[in-house]
Amino acid sequence: MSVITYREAVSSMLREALDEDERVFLMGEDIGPYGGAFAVTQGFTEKYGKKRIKDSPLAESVIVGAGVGAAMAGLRPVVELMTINFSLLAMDQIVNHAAKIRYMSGGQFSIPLIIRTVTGAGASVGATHSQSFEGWYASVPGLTVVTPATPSDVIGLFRSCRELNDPVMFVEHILLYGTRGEAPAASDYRIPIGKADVRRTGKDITLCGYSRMANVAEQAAGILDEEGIEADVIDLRTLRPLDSETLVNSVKKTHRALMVEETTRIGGFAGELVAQIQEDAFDYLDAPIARVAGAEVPMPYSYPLEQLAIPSADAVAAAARKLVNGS
Amino acid sequence: MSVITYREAVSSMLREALDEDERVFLMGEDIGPYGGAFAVTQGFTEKYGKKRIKDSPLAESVIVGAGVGAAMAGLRPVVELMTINFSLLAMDQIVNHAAKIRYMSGGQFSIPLIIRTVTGAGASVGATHSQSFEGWYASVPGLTVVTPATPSDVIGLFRSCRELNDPVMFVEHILLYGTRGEAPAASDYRIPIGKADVRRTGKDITLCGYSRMANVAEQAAGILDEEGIEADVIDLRTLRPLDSETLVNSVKKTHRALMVEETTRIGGFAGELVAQIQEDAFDYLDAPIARVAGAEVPMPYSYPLEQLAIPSADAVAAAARKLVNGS
Amino acid sequence: MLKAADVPDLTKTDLLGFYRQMKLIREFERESERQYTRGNIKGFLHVYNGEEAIAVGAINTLREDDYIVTHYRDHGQALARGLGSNEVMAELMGKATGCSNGKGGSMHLFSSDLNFMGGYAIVGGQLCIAAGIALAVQYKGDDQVVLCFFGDGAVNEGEFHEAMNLAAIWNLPVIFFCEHNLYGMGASSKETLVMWDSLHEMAAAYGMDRYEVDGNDVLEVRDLMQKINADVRAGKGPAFVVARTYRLRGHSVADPADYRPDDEVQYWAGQDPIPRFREWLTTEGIATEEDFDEIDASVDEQVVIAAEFGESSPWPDPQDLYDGVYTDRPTEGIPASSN
Amino acid sequence: MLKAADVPDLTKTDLLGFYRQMKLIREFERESERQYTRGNIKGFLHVYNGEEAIAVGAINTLREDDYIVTHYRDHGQALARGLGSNEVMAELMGKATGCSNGKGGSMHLFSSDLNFMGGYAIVGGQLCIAAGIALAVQYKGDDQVVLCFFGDGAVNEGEFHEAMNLAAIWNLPVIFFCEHNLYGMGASSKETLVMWDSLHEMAAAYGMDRYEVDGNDVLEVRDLMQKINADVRAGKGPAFVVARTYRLRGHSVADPADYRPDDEVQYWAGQDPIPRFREWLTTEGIATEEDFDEIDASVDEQVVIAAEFGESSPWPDPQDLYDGVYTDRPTEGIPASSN
Ligand SMILES: Cc1ncc(C[n+]2csc(CCOP(=O)(O)OP(=O)(O)O)c2C)c(N)n1
Ligand SMILES: Cc1ncc(C[n+]2csc(CCOP(=O)(O)OP(=O)(O)O)c2C)c(N)n1
Ligand SMILES: [Mg+2]
Ligand SMILES: [Mg+2]
Repeated sequence: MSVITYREAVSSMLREALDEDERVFLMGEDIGPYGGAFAVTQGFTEKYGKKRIKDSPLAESVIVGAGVGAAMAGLRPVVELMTINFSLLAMDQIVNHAAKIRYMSGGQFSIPLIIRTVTGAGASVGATHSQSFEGWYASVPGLTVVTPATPSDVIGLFRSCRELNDPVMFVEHILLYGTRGEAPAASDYRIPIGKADVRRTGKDITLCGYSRMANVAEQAAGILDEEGIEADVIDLRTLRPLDSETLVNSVKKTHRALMVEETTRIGGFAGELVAQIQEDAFDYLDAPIARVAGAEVPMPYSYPLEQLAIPSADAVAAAARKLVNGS
Repeated sequence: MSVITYREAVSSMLREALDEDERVFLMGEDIGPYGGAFAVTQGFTEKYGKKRIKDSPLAESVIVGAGVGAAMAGLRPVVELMTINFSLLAMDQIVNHAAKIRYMSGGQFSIPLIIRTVTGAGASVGATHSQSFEGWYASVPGLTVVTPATPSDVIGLFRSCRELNDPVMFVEHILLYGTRGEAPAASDYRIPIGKADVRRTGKDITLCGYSRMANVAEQAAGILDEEGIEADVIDLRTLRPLDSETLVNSVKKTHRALMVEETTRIGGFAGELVAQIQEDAFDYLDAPIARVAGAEVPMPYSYPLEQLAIPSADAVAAAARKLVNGS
Repeated sequence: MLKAADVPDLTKTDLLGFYRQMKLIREFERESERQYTRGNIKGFLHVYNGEEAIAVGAINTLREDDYIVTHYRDHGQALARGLGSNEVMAELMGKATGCSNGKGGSMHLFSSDLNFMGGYAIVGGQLCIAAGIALAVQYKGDDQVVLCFFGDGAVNEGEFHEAMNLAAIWNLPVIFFCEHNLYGMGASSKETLVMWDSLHEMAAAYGMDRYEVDGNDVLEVRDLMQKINADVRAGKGPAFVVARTYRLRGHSVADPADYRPDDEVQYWAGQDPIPRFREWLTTEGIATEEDFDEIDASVDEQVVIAAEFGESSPWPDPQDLYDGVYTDRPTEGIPASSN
Repeated sequence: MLKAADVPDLTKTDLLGFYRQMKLIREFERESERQYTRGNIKGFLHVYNGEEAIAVGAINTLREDDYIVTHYRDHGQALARGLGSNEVMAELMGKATGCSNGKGGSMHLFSSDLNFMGGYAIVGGQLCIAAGIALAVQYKGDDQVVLCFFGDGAVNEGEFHEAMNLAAIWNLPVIFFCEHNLYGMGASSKETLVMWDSLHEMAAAYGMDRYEVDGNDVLEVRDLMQKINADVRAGKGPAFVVARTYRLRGHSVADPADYRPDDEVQYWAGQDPIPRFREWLTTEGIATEEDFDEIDASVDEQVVIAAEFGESSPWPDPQDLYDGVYTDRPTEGIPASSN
């Protein structure tokens, strides 16, 4: 088994898509000669040419809108929004168009479009560049939202996303590109869309996260383990459709749950998770479901402040400890 | 006490703002000679002139962005986004700019900007024109989000919003303009921002909603009352800041809670309410907190389908009954 | 004004066909306003009265495999493209037999069979989608053109700029067709666009071919569009067309449009494309009163049938509410009752 | 190239002042790159090397009460406007003494005292804000001008179009100043804008006054801006200025910029505004080597002091995390511990 980086995983999936399917092309800002803001498409223009690697103008709305149109006309575009912060400028195309055209047309047009984008804080790039909007997209009927946290999840989920015929938000995390992990052995490895991953099992508490926070939750579980607290760690992997079944079953076993989320707490997606857990596992709960989330502020640039604002493994462990020891 | 419509309440508050404060001006699409898409600014241009009633080009981003700039330069703009559906085109200015400039500037610049917009479904205007995004805005630090459901709440909340020095999303509901209610007697009537309204009290269950759904919850309470089920009905009135205290105290009394929301369920703001209630009233809950929300689809145009997709008083009453009778 | 001799390729049948389509659109809209008043059509209703020459003149120059994208004022383009008046009327009524199964409504007409890629209700949004369809045509090495309709109001939107710029820099086969009726809802373009009186020149900013045409003259529109289609099909890149026209009615049926100066309204009433074309057909000796009477009668009949079809059509099945959100899976949270 | 005689209003002190500001910006950026390598500056760092003549030439024509809005490449404009090099460096380091209290960082410099309304990191967004500030000036009947900087990449954004259109139709006192350095990050403007070589002409679409200038010639920039300020101040409406220039470094310090052709890089290296101005000052007999040595030394000293100030400044207090979200109330969810 070979070890690869998250970045290599994304790159390899894009190459595979380009190699396997003539209908696939990439479009986005600086994905050409520049190689992508996160160096994911290095050398792509040389290999695939400008026809398939479309370095677009700096215009988010038309990047997504043109992807929607091309998808309606039979292609399978993979467009890139450099970061999810800029997706706000394309939100009309994503929410009012991509997500609704199939339904509004009475099912006549499908939109097989993959929108890759980058979420997350921690890169010291300030309030306008450190946000996490994947939860908003996960609330939109018509969209599919995936949030891979490891190289093999990138691979397994991207392949499955390519088989969908509806718009996908494929949300990568800014701090994960350099992280390493084992590449799946099977060349056709796939992860079903809407299936959470149980990263680790334990009887005392359920820690649930997605994207980078799934890794943070797993680290926290490691800390807790040394104290004799055994945690189930669940990586949702897909926010829409949501695998509440796996989450709920875990809580029915552990009777305690802690949701870990990077975005600010109020109105975050974790609220949805809490709601579903208590709807389906009410009688199993020994304590309120807790949440650890980002501080309720625009992200500050200053390093120590930013570190305070992002959930850490220690903060998660502390919250879990409190939940288990009831103090 | 005089009875006025919700529309008249909004108009009167805009007139009051224009009369009392030279720094106030209105800007938006068709607010001039056309009188506003919902006839709220009829005759305003004649009365106040073009300088203060700025009929803007059809360009949502600059409508809000110009409001932000004008606010930074000492004015107190009240801008209108014709409906919240189009606010997606202004979201960069609302979320990346209006909400963050104060914090990013180290507190040097405040943005006293009121953004009026219209939310809601039920007007048979289809998927792109029937959405409710106020929950998204309520998750953004730096914003204040109010959702008046009655004429007197429009009046009391608007006056309080004018006293704020930070950006406000003043969210009106498309189906409420024609509804009537008593105008507050006091000419300086104000409702504190972040204070929920207990519309009705009962011991058996807490029904909580905001905007039009607060009214629907109240109707449902009427239905339930005839069956001997007494409900507390809470209208949040403000989503950010959120008055969870009033909500939690109600649930501590009734031991059962049902959240009513117009937007689609998954990832809606009701999840936040559920999370906070169970965090603070866990031991008081006799049943899972339930939610009644919009159907998980883009809003269909077809009348009978749209009616099925929107929470009705009957649906709310049915869910409440189930919760109380435990079946 | 063209003479009959200027359009030798058009037979009497073709010309009367244009007249009939324009007349059909007009009467269809009259009927839809009646149906709206009767409550059979709900929500917004934006009629096309006065702009018929544009849809008919432009769309009849397209090939069957060309693409059309338009805005919410879309009944005229749909009918000119050949969507059935029954299916369009049924859609306006939200019936299961509608061209979008009642899900889209008046502002969201679609027909995949006719490459009618949709009416869109977010002003400006469809220009981006049109650019993308054109991108697909270019990518596949095909030679279709994409005809994208929008109004003068849409020119104010950022999405107009982004789509125009992308189409220009990538030389995409798309025709951006602006129905310049002087108003965006209640706002006069004179107060929202400095270039309102030479709007086509805005395309110079993108180095794009640009044209202005009398949008109330069906033959002028057709003539220009034939030339443009040929250029665009030949790979000469996108074009921007501004057709000067006027809404004979308000923005929507709810709008009395009293913000418009009387003389302006008067002037344009005199420019009504249907009487103009009818007069032309007469003076050019192409058609007689009998021809018109016959056509008008058949149009009236078709419209009556459409109304009856719509009214007698069934509502969508309640279960349809949950259908069609995704191609690959059912949507979330379908209540057990409706499974 | 202007001669000394063409700028009679400028004293030797003025001219050497320009030289000093340009030199200060250059050395400040060199130091900030060093600090970045040492890990004292994090995140993105977009330096201004090569574009100094723009900030210095343009901003020195403004009145104290005029407004400046700019993009994330904002160190040069901030220093030219008179923000302290200590406070700017401290901001780059995220220290409490920074001009935005360490909250904003390199891309978000602000100074309310100097009407420096901010550096903005969402490309194109600040044009809308600049239009709004100009709207306030007009509304109050004042005569300030608003100077808004952005890059050629920003011209692609929808917000550029919306802001230009609004400013034009409302005759707002704003100068949209495009720092046309041929690239938007890694994308050559030749491949994103058809009009890249006559970018100022895009303003014709808004009927706006428009100008192109050599952005590497501080006196040319100043000369043009004096004329434009006067017009805008006099109520003649907005203007669009395109200054041709070049980034001597990559987009950010993380960017090797190897996507740029050598000859292009070579050519522009020869256009470096600082040696150019220094040579001019020499040939025009205004300054001597001694003058330059003296200035350069004082600049170096100032930069060293700025670095020391930044490094020795304290981090913001942890409690600051929750301050400044709202004017009127504390933000939500402040952990008890930090109350
Ligand atoms: C983004 C957006 N903003 C506002 C509206 C509301 N609205 C619907 S149509 C319209 C006017 C459009 O005018 P124009 O583009 O000229 O088309 P016309 O109605 O004249 O055919 C407006 C403002 C909308 N649908 N979408
Ligand atoms: C809306 C948005 N899209 C993308 C980015 C990423 N980005 C930051 S700077 C930049 C290039 C801007 O180029 P230009 O406007 O020419 O300014 P320059 O860097 O050349 O000074 C890009 C694409 C962003 N910050 N905002
Ligand atoms: Mg119009
Ligand atoms: Mg540039």
